[in-house]
Amino acid sequence: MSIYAKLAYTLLGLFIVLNWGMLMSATFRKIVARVAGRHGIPFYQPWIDLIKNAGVRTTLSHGFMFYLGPVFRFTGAVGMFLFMPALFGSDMWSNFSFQGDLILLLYFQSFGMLGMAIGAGDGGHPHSTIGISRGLAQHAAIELPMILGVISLAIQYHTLSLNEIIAAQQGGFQHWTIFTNPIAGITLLLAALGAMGHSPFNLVKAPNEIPIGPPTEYHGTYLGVLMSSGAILHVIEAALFMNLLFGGATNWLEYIVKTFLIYFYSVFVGVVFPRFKIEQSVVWFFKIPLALGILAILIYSF
Amino acid sequence: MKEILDRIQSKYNLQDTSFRTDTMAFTTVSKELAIDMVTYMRDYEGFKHFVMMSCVDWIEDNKLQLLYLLNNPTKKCDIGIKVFIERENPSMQSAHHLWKQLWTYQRELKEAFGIDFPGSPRVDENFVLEGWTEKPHMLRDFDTNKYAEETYFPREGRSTNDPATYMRAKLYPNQPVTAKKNKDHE
Amino acid sequence: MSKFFEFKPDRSKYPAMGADGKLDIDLSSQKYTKLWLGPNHPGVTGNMAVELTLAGDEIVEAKTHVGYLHRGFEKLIERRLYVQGFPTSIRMCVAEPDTNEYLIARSTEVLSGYDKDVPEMAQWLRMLSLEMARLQGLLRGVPGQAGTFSLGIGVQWGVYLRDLILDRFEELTGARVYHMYIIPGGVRGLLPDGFKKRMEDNLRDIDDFIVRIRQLMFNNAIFNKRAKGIGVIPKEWVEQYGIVGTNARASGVKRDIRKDYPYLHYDQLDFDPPTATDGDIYARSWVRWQELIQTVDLIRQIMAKMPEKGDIRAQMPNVLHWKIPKGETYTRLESGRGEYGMYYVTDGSDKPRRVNLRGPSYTHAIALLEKMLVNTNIADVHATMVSLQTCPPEIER
Amino acid sequence: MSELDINDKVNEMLHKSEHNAAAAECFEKTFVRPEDEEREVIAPDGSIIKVNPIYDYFSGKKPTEEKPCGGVVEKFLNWARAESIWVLGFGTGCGSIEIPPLMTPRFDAFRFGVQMRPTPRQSNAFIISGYLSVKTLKRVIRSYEQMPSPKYILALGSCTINGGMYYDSYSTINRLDKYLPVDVYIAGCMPRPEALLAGFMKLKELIKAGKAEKANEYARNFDEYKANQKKIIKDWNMPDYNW
Repeated sequence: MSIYAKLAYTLLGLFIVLNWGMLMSATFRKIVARVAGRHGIPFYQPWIDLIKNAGVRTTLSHGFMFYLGPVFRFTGAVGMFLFMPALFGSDMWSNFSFQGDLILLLYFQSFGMLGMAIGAGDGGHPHSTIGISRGLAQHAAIELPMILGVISLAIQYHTLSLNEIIAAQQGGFQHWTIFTNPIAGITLLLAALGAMGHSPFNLVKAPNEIPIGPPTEYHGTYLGVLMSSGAILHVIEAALFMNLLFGGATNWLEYIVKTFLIYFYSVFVGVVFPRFKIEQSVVWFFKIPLALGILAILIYSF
Repeated sequence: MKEILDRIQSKYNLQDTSFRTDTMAFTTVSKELAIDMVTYMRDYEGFKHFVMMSCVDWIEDNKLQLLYLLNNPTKKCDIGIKVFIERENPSMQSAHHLWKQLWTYQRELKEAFGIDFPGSPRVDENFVLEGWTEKPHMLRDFDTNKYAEETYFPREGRSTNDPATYMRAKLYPNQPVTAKKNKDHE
Repeated sequence: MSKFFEFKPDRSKYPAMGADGKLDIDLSSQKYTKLWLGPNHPGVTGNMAVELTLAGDEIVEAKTHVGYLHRGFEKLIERRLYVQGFPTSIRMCVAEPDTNEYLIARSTEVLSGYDKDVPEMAQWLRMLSLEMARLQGLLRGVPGQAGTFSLGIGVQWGVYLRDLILDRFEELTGARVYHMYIIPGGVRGLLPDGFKKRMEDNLRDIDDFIVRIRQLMFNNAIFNKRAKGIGVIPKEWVEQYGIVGTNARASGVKRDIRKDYPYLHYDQLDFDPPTATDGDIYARSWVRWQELIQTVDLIRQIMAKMPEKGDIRAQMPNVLHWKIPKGETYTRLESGRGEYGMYYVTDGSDKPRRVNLRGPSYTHAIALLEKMLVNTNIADVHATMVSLQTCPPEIER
Repeated sequence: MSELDINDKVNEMLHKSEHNAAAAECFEKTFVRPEDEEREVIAPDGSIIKVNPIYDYFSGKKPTEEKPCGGVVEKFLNWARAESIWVLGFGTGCGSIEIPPLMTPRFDAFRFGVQMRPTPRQSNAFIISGYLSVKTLKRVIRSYEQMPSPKYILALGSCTINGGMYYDSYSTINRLDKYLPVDVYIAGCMPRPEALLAGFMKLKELIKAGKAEKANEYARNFDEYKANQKKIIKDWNMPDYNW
């Protein structure tokens, strides 16, 4: 397949993922509303919000880096999509995945957060800076068990290629990593709670402490970019854990169902738990997930 | 309640003692002895709960009346200690060392009545108003209606009626106004 | 093991105490951040502001700013007839307006000598209305504490049930929020037909809600973690700061105006105010949760004990020419937030000389809050404020 | 546009206040709090920085009219704006007690695309919930001016229409429309959540018809509004326009 065709398919996949992410965030808010006993927003609300944000007339800047915050965030989201195989075994939908793409993915996961830190810091609002310092502290805490879990999988499958990890899990659900390597699986699922950023780990945007944190100053088109990269990230984070633990997907239906379930596992936890404080959140990741992560490595090392 | 007041009657030279109920009394004490008496009531008579501090403007007598309302949580009785101070350049000894919330009341009274409490923390800061240039707003001779009409923009068409005549006209339109007129609402 | 993981912030870098006892905070040194929480901040209770000085996200100094809701009620009432001042004054605190109605009505009755004339039926209806007001306040306040930790579902359920109580208020008084039901001399109307049955239905819903909120809040590990040991009011502060109501009861001081200075017919009801000893946010929300149970019980008791029929209003003079002889009084009641009182002075004319409201938040939200916030985390500000039941309109009137 | 151009433009925007002589002149007459005074501070690295908080934090730039682009595009955008109203979560008065019922199961304004946002930068509707004291009005003006255009104001209760019950109060304003442009008035004391919903429906109608251009009206009559605001806000310790 020529590189142009591949690019076209990748962009089409990005479009699918973007829309699926928006639908998923609408569904998320719908579910929260239903738990509360409300009717909730219409399912098409995120698209309208996006158009509305594009139609905002006033645009102002706080400096050059202020522009780059949303751009970096979006790059992080798109980069994660580009280098992760969307569907396994499909030449068209394998995107630009390559040997050792797992390392790059983990890097891209931090990339958006770092970009946001620079941009939001330029916004100059104290809420942004407090939110960013919380976000980076928590991100470091999440990253540790996550990388330990990933290393455990790398030791188990003797590879750092996501494609080969998925390939090793084919042939029925009993081959999924969550069953073959449950300790690493649980570590990664606990880290997933933090990576998804829902309550109890939503302290970056904590609406009644530091109202919505880093994006406080972002409006209009900037916010639209942030919203769409958020939607992509929702799907991509879920897809990463799907590929690592649940055998990947071989068609779009499977992709949608599996990402949905993984995403909503974090949503349902979030609905019934309040928010941690930053020191509690960091300590939480340093306890059970970290211990499990080390155990997962030790088991496969010997 | 009565026996407490009898006991301290001569000590503080109390005047105009009146009982609202058996457990609530209001009494007047001179400006010099007031804080002394409040301290005494707190330390020796068990009036440990500070209920409120207030001020009334008796413009006719050219006096401001401060009130310290104390409550005894064990005997369940209240005493209101009233102090009359001059209306010009009013000033009063600060009592912020007795209860930790008392400076708030003093700060409010400074703004609302212009009473100075030397030494009270943050007494000169704004409390509820910002950039207020008129005279203290709770004094009787500050006319809020006049101020509002001059400062803000009243909407055209808003009318004010005297309630008595308006109600009479609405309820009994055909009845002529009789001789029994009210003197206050003319 | 868990002690090992606990972060102990290094407070040595925090401001030194100067010779005059004030903190030495040099904002230009760039070590501190000035942060205003409010008035435009979703986490602040109502329209008020807390000015924080932060070192990192630890608070080194807090100042409360009020006055954003100042309307000058006390001035306005001085230039209105007694009856005209009535609808004005009940807007002094929006969270439980009925308490203002009772205070004004009771003060004028006492000063004009009509307090013995208020009929039996009116007394019971006043009690019912006051307890319903407390119930609607608690339905917002109890889950509101979980809402401060971003557990918003309880708030949604609670506000829905509060709406049902407001419906009953609408039946009883014709208005949703500002009822003007308790008037000098009695109340404005009898119970409508079938009111007790519909009320009982709502109370049964609320019983169900009480159980659910217990599971949601007090059985929740993270709620316990965030609420325990935060915002502690030691017992000795209760005298020093004049703390009242549930905040005092959560610190182990049993203070309830309904028990200590019984008004209306509270001495005929069977209840015991709940207390706790810890004095932290958890204790305060626990006391408030038990008060929710108790209020539901009290409404049931009132509906069972109240007479079926009777006069609801005493014969009062013509309100347009009503003059009250010179006098002064202090009237108090137990609102959902604590002792709520009014100092009322008359001078023999047809308008009051001075009306001064004593709201519990006056001490809780300024002197106490400023003291409690120091050395806490910025994440706890909202929770502390809500747990003190701060209500700004009663501070600034 | 190259990177340098953008930098220049940004710098120009940041320092525009220095050129605005009119704003500076007006500012000199007014009261300055000690913490807002111009001063020199020593940075952690030992260098000396000049700080002028009022000009560093705000802009002295006048708002300009931002014309709707017109045609089908504008109609489409107006439809999106009407279906997605983001309300600033600023309870300015006692009417804000009816906002929680509006957002909860009984009335649930989320169905109609009404959502709350905590920061003025991201909201485009402002509910003035009842009486406005002068102290709050100052904050409301700042929040309103920070909101990106197009923006709308819903004024609740009789207090915003003619002062209502507080017509003679020294602390509350009588007519809101003298200080800020109001799109929809919702009468009542206090308006029920149903009335609020009806107000939102009216606002939607106005937006879809392209009649909710009050932000431009504010920019057009800026001097008049500013004069009215300054008449009652005595300690005007901010520049005329703060984005």
